[in-house]
Amino acid sequence: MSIFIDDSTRLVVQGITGRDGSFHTHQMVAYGTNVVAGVTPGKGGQSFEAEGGKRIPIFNTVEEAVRKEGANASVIYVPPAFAAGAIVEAADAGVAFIAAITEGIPVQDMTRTYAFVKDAGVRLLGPNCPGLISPGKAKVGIIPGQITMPGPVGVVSRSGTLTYEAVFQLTRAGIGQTTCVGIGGDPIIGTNFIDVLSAFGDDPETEAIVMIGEIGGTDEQEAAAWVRENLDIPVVGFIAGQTAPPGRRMGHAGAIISGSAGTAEEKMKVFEANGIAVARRPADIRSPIAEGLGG
Amino acid sequence: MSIFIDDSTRLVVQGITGRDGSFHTHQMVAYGTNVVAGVTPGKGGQSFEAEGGKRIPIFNTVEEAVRKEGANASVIYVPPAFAAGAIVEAADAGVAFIAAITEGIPVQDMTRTYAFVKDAGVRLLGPNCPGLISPGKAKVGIIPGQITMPGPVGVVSRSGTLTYEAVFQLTRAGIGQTTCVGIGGDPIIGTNFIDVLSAFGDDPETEAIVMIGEIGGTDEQEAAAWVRENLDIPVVGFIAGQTAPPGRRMGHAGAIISGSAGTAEEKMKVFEANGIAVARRPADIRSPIAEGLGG
Amino acid sequence: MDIHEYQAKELFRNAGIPVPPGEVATTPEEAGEIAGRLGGTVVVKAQVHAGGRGKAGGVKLAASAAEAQEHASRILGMEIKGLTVEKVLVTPAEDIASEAYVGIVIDRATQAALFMVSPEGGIDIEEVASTNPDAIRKLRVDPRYGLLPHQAYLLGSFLYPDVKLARQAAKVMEQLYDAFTTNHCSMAEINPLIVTPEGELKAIDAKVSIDDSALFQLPEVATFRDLEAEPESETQAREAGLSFVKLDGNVGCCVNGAGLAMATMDLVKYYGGDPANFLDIGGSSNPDKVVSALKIITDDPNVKAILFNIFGGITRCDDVANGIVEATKRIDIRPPIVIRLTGTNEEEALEILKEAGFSAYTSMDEVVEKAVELAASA
Amino acid sequence: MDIHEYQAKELFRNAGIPVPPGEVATTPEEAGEIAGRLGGTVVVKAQVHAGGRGKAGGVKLAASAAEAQEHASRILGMEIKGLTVEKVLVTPAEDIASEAYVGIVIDRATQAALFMVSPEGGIDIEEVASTNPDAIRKLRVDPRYGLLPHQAYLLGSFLYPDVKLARQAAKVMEQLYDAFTTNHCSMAEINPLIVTPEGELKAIDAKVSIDDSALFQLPEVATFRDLEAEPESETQAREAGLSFVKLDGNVGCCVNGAGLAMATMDLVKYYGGDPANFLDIGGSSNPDKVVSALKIITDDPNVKAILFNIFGGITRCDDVANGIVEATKRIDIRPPIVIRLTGTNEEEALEILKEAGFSAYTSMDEVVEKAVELAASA
Repeated sequence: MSIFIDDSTRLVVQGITGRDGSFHTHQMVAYGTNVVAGVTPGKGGQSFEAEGGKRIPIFNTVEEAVRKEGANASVIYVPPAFAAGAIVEAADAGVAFIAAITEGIPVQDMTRTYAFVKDAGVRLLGPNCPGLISPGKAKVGIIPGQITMPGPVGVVSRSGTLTYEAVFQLTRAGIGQTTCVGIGGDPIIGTNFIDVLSAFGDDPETEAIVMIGEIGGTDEQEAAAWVRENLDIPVVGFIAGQTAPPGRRMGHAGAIISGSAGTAEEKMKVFEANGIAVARRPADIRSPIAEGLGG
Repeated sequence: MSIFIDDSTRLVVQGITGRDGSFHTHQMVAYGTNVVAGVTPGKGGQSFEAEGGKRIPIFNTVEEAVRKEGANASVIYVPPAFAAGAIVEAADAGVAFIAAITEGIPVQDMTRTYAFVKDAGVRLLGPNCPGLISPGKAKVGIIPGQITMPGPVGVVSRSGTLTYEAVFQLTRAGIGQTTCVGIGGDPIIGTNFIDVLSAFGDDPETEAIVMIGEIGGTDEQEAAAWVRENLDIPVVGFIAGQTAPPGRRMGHAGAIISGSAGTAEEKMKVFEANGIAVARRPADIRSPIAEGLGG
Repeated sequence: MDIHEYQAKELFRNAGIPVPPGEVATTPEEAGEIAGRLGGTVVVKAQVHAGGRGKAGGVKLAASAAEAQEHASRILGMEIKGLTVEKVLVTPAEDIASEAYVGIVIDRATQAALFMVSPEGGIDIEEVASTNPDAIRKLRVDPRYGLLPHQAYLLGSFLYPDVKLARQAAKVMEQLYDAFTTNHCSMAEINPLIVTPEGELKAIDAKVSIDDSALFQLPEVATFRDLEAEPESETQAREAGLSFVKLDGNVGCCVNGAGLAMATMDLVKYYGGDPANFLDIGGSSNPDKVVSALKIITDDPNVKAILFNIFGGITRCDDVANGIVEATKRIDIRPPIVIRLTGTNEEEALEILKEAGFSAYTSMDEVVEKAVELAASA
Repeated sequence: MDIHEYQAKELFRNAGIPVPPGEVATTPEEAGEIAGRLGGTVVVKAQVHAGGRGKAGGVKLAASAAEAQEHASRILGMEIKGLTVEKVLVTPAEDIASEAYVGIVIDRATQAALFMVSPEGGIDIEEVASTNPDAIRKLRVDPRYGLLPHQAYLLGSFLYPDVKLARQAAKVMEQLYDAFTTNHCSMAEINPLIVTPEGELKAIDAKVSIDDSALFQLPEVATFRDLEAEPESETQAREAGLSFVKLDGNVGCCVNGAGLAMATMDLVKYYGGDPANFLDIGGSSNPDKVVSALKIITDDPNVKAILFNIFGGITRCDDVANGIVEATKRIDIRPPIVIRLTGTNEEEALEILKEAGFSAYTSMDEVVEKAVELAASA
C-alpha cells in the first residue's frame, strides 16, 4: 500500500505550461502517474503532449479539470504570487489532495490559505515541498523516481534534496519504500510530521519510518511525543542544521533557530527521549532501519 | 425536560445596565432564572441589584463572566451597532448558548457573525427574537413568564408577540409547554425551525409541537419536509401574513414576499402536504393540539 | 430600502464598474439639455421603484435632444404600477453585442451572499430560473473569505467562453461584490451587463436594495431615500420609529410586534373585513409612539374603525393606554377605537382606559370581530 | 528581513500607533542638530540589527544638543554583536509611568498570527516567558476573521486594569495587527509600550522582521534593506538568487537544497572540518548561478577547499557541471574543488566534468571527507 496517492490518483497539473510544470509533467507521466489534465489560465482548449505522445488536455480552471476529467489530486507549479490562489482554487474545485511545490509563497497568504483548505476538508502537502512518491505506483511533484524502489519503509522529510539523499541511501542498501513524502520547509504547511506518521501508522505495509527534520519550530518534538504514544514500528530520525547559527534563516523560510528554541540538539534529544533512533549523518539511517525491519 | 436551557443554565446578561437589559434582568431573576453575571464595558466592578436584593456582579467582558462566575449562556440586549460584536465575544468566551434579542443588526454583519458562531460550535438563538422559556425552570429573553405553564407542548415561532398569543391560547386551554422558542424574524438567524424541531424531537417530554411561521423565505417549507421524515408527534402550524402584499417588508427584516416566493399560501400548502395541521387563526391552534395529545 | 437606477449606478461607478454616463432630469427641458450634451442617440428612462418600466412605456430611445424632451414630457408624471414618475435618467444608447445577467442577494438558506449570473440577460431572472435553470450559475460567497479570485473568474467564464471577456467579467464580479458589501445591499443587480461590438463590458441597468438596518452606518446612501416614491404616511411612520405599510382596507390596525400585526390583519380578513394598514409600534414603546400611530391611522380617510391589539412583553400595556388617552386629547379621532390589551402591566392599563371612558377586550378574536363590525356599519 | 528601529517606527506611525517623533543621523553633528530641534532631553540610540543595544552602551540619554553630539560620536562606529553602528536615532526622552510588552509573531504551531502581551515590558520576553509565564497573555488571531474588537480589548485589559487605558491599548493592538498584516511581518514588537505620567500610551521601541517572500509586493518596505548591515557576500548572493549565510570555517560549500546544504555543513563538522558558509543554489539552477556561487565562495580568503554536493532533481547535474567549467574559465579559483553529483542528467554531467579535467564522487560522505582533508592540508 501507500499513503495519499496511488494507482487511483487522477492528477491535474496547475501551471503545466511553465518551465518547471512542463518538465515535471513529462517526468511524472514517464513514471506512470495518471496525469489527466493541466491548468493554465488563458490556455484552455490547448493540449500538452507528454513524452510517449500522450495528449493531456489543458483547461482554464481546475473546476473544468475536475468536471471533465475527474481529477482528484492536484500538483501546483505556479509562481509564488499566484500559488496561494491556485491552492484555494484547487481546494474549492473539490480535489481531495493537493501538493504545492512552489517556493516563496508569502507566509501570511498561507495562513488564510491553510484555513481555507482545512475548512474544505482537503489534504494539502507543502508548499515549498518536493511532493511525494509511492514507488511503482505514482509520483506527484519532483522527487526523482529512479532513486526509489518499492518496499516497506515510509520516509517523511521537511527537505527536498536531503530526502533524495536519504531515499538514495535506502535504495542502495536494497531497502524499498512505501511512500516518500516531503512536507516542505515553510513555517506554515498543510501537512505536518504527525499527519504523515499517522497515515504511515494506518498503512499495514509500512514497517519502519525514516523521519528527516531540520532546525526551527517544534514540529519534530511534537511528532516524537506522538510517535511514542501511537506507533509500534521502528522510527529513525535525522535533523539537519546541527552547525547552523541561531537567528539566521538557512534557505528554507522555516529553518531558523528563534532565540534558544528549535535547535538540532534539542530535537535530537527529544527524539531519543521518545524512542526514535537518531542518525548522526544521512548514511547512518540505513543500519537502524535494516535492524528494525529484522534484517 | 426542556430544550437549550434548564435549571443548570448560568446566564450572563450582555447590556445589563441598559433600559431593556435591566428591565428584563429583573423579570428573568423574578422568574427564577439563574442570572450569574452582567456585562457592560466600562462598568466592570459594579453590581446590579435585582428585585429581591440579589446582587449580580458586572464585568467588562464576557470572558470574565465565564471565568469568574461560570456563565454558560448569554442573552444580548445591546444596541444594534454593537450587537454582532457582542455575539462574537460571547461565542469566543466559551458560552454554549446565546440568545440575541437585539433588533436591527445589519444583515451582512450577521453573515460573518453566524459563520463565527458556527465555527465556535455555539448555539445562537436570534437575533431579533424574544428568546425562550422553559416554564418552571428558566427564561432567557423577554417572553412573559406568567402566560406560560409547564406541560407537554413545544412551541417554536419566528415572531415575538404572536408567540405570546399562541402560548396564551394554550395556557388558557390548560395545555402547558416544555419550552417556547422564538427563533427571530431576521433573514439570517442562528437557529432555524429544523434545529428547534430536532431538539424537540429528542426531548422525551415534548409530545406535540406548535410551529408559527410567517411570510418570506423557505425555512417553513424545509422544516415541513423535515417533520414528515423525522417526527412522529403531532405538529400544528400557523403562518402569519396571509394578507401581506408582495415586495413589502412587514416589520421583520425577513418578512417579505420576494417575487412569487415565500407567500403564506405556499407555506400552508406545504404544511398540509407534509402532515402538519394548519391553523387558520391563532385560536385554532388549540383543538388539534388537544386532539394530538389524546385529550 | 429600494433606490433608483441612477443612484444604484452611482454606487456601481464608485466601485469601478463600467457604467455609461448619464444624468437625471425632473423636467422635459432638462432632459432635452442632457440629451444635447451627451449627443447621439440617448435613452430616456423612468426612475421609479418598480420593474417592467419598459413594457409600461417608461423607457424610450431618442435620436435627438428634441425627441428626448418629447419623450420625457410623456414619461414624467406617468404612473407605473401605482407610482408616479418624478425623474428620468438620460443616458447614451449603447450598441449591444450580447446581454447577460449578474446579481447578488443575501440568501437566507445558505446564510450568505449568493451570486446569480446568466448569459440570458435583459429579461426577468425569475423567468429564466423557471424556464431554463441551467442557464443560471449560482455561487455562495463564504463571508469568512469574501469573493475569491478564482470564483470571480468561474462566474465570468460562465457568461463568456472568451478568456478576455471572462476576465473583464471577473473584475466586474469583484467590483459588484465590493459595492454590495460596502453599501450593505440586500440585493444588487446588473441587468443587462452588455458586451459592446468593441468587446467592452458595460452595466446598462442597475437595481439595488439597501439593508435598512445598516443605513445608520451609511449616511450618504441614506440620503438616497426618495420620499416622493412612498406614501406620506410611511415617511411619517418611519420618522416616528414605527413600522408601517399602507393598505387599501378600512380597519386601521395598531399592534405591537410584526408577527402579531400580520396575524391581526389576517384575522380582520378572516372575519370579513379589510385591513387599512400594517402597523407595528415596536417593542420598547412609549406613549408618544402611540400618539403618532393614531395620527397616521386617522389621517387615512378610508379608515372606519381602529383596532388596538397589544400583547405586553417588552411593551408595557400602561404605556399604550396612556398613549391612547393622550392622543384623544391632542387629536380629533373620528373613527371608533376598540382595544385589546393583555400582558405586562395589564391591570394598570385597564385602570387608565376605564378612567378615560374606554373599555378593553382580552381576546384577539373578539376585538377583531368587533372592529370589522364597526367598520362595516360606519 | 530585519529592519531598523527607526524604520519599524515609520511603519507603526503609518498604522496610527502613537510613536514619539525622532530622526536618524549618520554623523555626530547631525545628531546634535536633531537634538537641538527636538529640544529637551533626548535619547541617542544605535540602529543595528541586534538586541542588547542598551547593555552594549548603544543607547544614551543626552540633556543637550552638545551632549547628544558627544554620545553620537561615541556610538557611531561602535561594534555591537559584530555589527558596526552606522546610524543613530535621536528621539525625545519620555517620562515613564509603566512599561508593557506587545508583540505578534507568525506561530507555526497554530498556523496563524499570535499576539503576546505582558505588563512586564522593557525586558526580554523570552525571559518573562520562562520566569513568570503567567505574566504573558497569548492570543491566536484566526486568519479568517482577523483581530476582533473584543479580542483587542482582552489584550488591552490584560495590560491595564484601568478601562480607559485598556481601550487605548486595544486600539494599539488593532493598529499593530494592521501594520503586521499590511507589511507582511513575521514579527512585530513594541517593547516597551509605555504609559506616560499623563496617561498616554507610546511605543518607545520597535522591532520588526519582514517576510522575505512578500517583499516583491512591498516595494517601499523592500527599500528598507540595509546593505551595510550584512556581509557583502550575502548581498551578492541575494542578487544572484542564491541562499547564502556566511560562516567562519574554511570548507566552502555549494549545495542544491537547503536541507542537504545544512546536512552537508553538519557532515563537514562530523569529519572534523568547519564549513565556511551555507549555500543553496536553489532548484531551477542555471550555469550562471553556479558561476556566481563559486565567485562568492572564492572571495572568502578563509576558504581552503570547495565542496559541491548536488543531488539532481529539479536541478540538472549537467547545468551545474557547465557552471563549474564556465567559472573556472572566467575566474581564478585558488582552492581545490571536489564534486559530488548524482541524479538528473548525471551521466551528461560526468562527461562534461571529465572533459574539463574534473572527477566526481557519487557518495556524500566521500566528498565531504575529501574536502575536509584538503582544507586541513592547505
